[in-house]
Amino acid sequence: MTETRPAEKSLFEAPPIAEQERMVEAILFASADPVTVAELEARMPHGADPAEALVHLRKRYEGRGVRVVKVGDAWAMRTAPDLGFLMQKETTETRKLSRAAIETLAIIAYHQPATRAEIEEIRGVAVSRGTVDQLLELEWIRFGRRRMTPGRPVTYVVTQSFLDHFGLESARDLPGLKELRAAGLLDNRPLPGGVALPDDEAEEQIGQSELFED
Amino acid sequence: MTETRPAEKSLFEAPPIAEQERMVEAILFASADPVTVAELEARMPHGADPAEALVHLRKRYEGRGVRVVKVGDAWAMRTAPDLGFLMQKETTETRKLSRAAIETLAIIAYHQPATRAEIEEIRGVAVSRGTVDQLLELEWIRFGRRRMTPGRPVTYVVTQSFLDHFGLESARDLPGLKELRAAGLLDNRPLPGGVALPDDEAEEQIGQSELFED
Amino acid sequence: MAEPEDFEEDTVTVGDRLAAEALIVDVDGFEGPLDILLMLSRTQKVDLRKISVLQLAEQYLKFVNQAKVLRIELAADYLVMAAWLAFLKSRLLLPPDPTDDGPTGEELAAHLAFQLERLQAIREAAARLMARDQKGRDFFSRGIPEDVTRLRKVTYSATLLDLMQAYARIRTHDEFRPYAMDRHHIFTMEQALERMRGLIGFAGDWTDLASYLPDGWTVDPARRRSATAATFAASLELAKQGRIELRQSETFAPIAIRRKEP
Repeated sequence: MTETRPAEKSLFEAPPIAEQERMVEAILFASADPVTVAELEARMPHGADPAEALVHLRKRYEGRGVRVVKVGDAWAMRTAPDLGFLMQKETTETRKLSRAAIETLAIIAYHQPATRAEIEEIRGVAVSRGTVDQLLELEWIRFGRRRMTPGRPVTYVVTQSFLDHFGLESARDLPGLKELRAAGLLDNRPLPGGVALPDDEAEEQIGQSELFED
Repeated sequence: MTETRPAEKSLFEAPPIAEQERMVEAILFASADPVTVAELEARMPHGADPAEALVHLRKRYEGRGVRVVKVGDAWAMRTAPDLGFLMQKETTETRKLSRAAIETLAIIAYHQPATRAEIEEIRGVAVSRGTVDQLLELEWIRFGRRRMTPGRPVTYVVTQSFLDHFGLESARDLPGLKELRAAGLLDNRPLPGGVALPDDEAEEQIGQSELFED
Repeated sequence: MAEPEDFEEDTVTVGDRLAAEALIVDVDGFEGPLDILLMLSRTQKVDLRKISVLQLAEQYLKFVNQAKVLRIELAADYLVMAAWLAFLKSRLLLPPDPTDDGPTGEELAAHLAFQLERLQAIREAAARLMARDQKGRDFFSRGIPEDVTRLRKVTYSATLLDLMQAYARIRTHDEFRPYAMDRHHIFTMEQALERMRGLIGFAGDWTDLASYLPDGWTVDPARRRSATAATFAASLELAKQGRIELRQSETFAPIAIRRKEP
């Protein structure tokens, strides 16, 4: 029994203060909320002295781009207030795109160049002005060439920002229906007798219909 | 007019490198996701050289509880892996990946860009529904360029999130990649007497050498 | 498949049999024939590069045969592999046919060995990948991102999955449209009956049935076919009801109808 004592003791010996400082640093960095000294103590190895480690850590970050600050009776790391002007990007609020917008965007991506009438025909409902405006404003779509058909309607195509956002190299890399189905991204609903869609045939000449039939 | 010149000039003069280092530190610190050098440059004052600041910053954090790591062409701050044991509280329960999903991920990572047919050829079984879906949802893979072979199949490549998750600087740093290449195990070797696909082979070489370029 | 003498029990040790039975019981846990082959190849206890493919083929054929004896249903791909391995075995055992310019047994065997080695290698690579330090488990990102809240700018986000699912949703919806759209070119018997009931009152004399086709259904061949069939069926129905009489002078001649006086 007595022989194991020293080993046991060393097991519970506090790590060097520099190591404790690293630990506090990592915990404060990764925590979603400020952390109290008691909490630090509970998480760190037995015998550690987080209060002292905090003193060192706080000194180390003095004048840096990041500071160790006290929030109530807990501790946290925050970016230096004078650098707040750099943080604009962190304050953007992201919202999910509406279903109408995402469907419209999907149709443009798969059928580009697509006219408003084509979008409406595929979706089966009218496309509101706001939807297209929103996509234009997001710079995910832009105007393409006018269609050389009566009325010379405006067409829409997707932009480079769109490709960047969705991690695509080109809109042609989007998987077709068959591939979506094969990849299990689509319910395997049976096709009614494999009826060819007249739309698809028409697109053969202009758009990206090779995406659908191969 | 002439009096304002110096002020105007100082407006466009880059801040001292120590100050730039603070800025990079604050930006990386505040962001959970990796930040590219281009993004740093866009957010920092005109004339700043974030790449150089990063060299200094990276050195400063060597051996600390938090590290500056490279993820693809972006940078991030991450806690040191040896302190993971302190973070049970922060540990996120990751969905257990099936063996099929893990192998599919490995094939995409080591062979990228990889087509579904190639994955199936290597594993000897069909890629089941949901496997690719799950990897896409985790944002560990994305669509690459279509292969310029008959059928123009969709390809998959790994993403920055994948690199970030596994602490890789680039896909070249995948464990054992060099050995696999040297052993010829990443070659696309067709079945003898089977239909040779010369295009496919050419493409394969491009794909793999891409891994070693950037 | 190979001949029965390949599976004689006396060449099988007890250990082999137990292993094979364990394999068969577990067959659902395997991911296809290549997986089984890789597993079987381990019993040879040699470097995969030095594997005896002939022996492996025999092991596999034995496995398939035992599954048959135990009445275990094997998926088709297991049987396809068995057939291929039996072919490979014959190639390896028989002297090469000089007139055959196909691949030799050795080439095929080398390819199978390559496939096994490649699968084994990717599995090892996958294991090494998963053994790496992982984010959220071994190292961590910033716990409080988006720290400073001063400027608020709304951005809209959507993932690639959202996009593809939206598209799939619209298109699958679209695929069902032809059911409705097809009615466009179909003239039903009910429609024909209704139309003829209104018209036969005027058919005092013999009139060609073709003249009863509705407007707009006589030019397009598909539409004309549908309208003709429906009108003919309707005329039979009306004749059965005793309301009209039908007449055809010879085979394939035009059919004429006349109102039947009550």
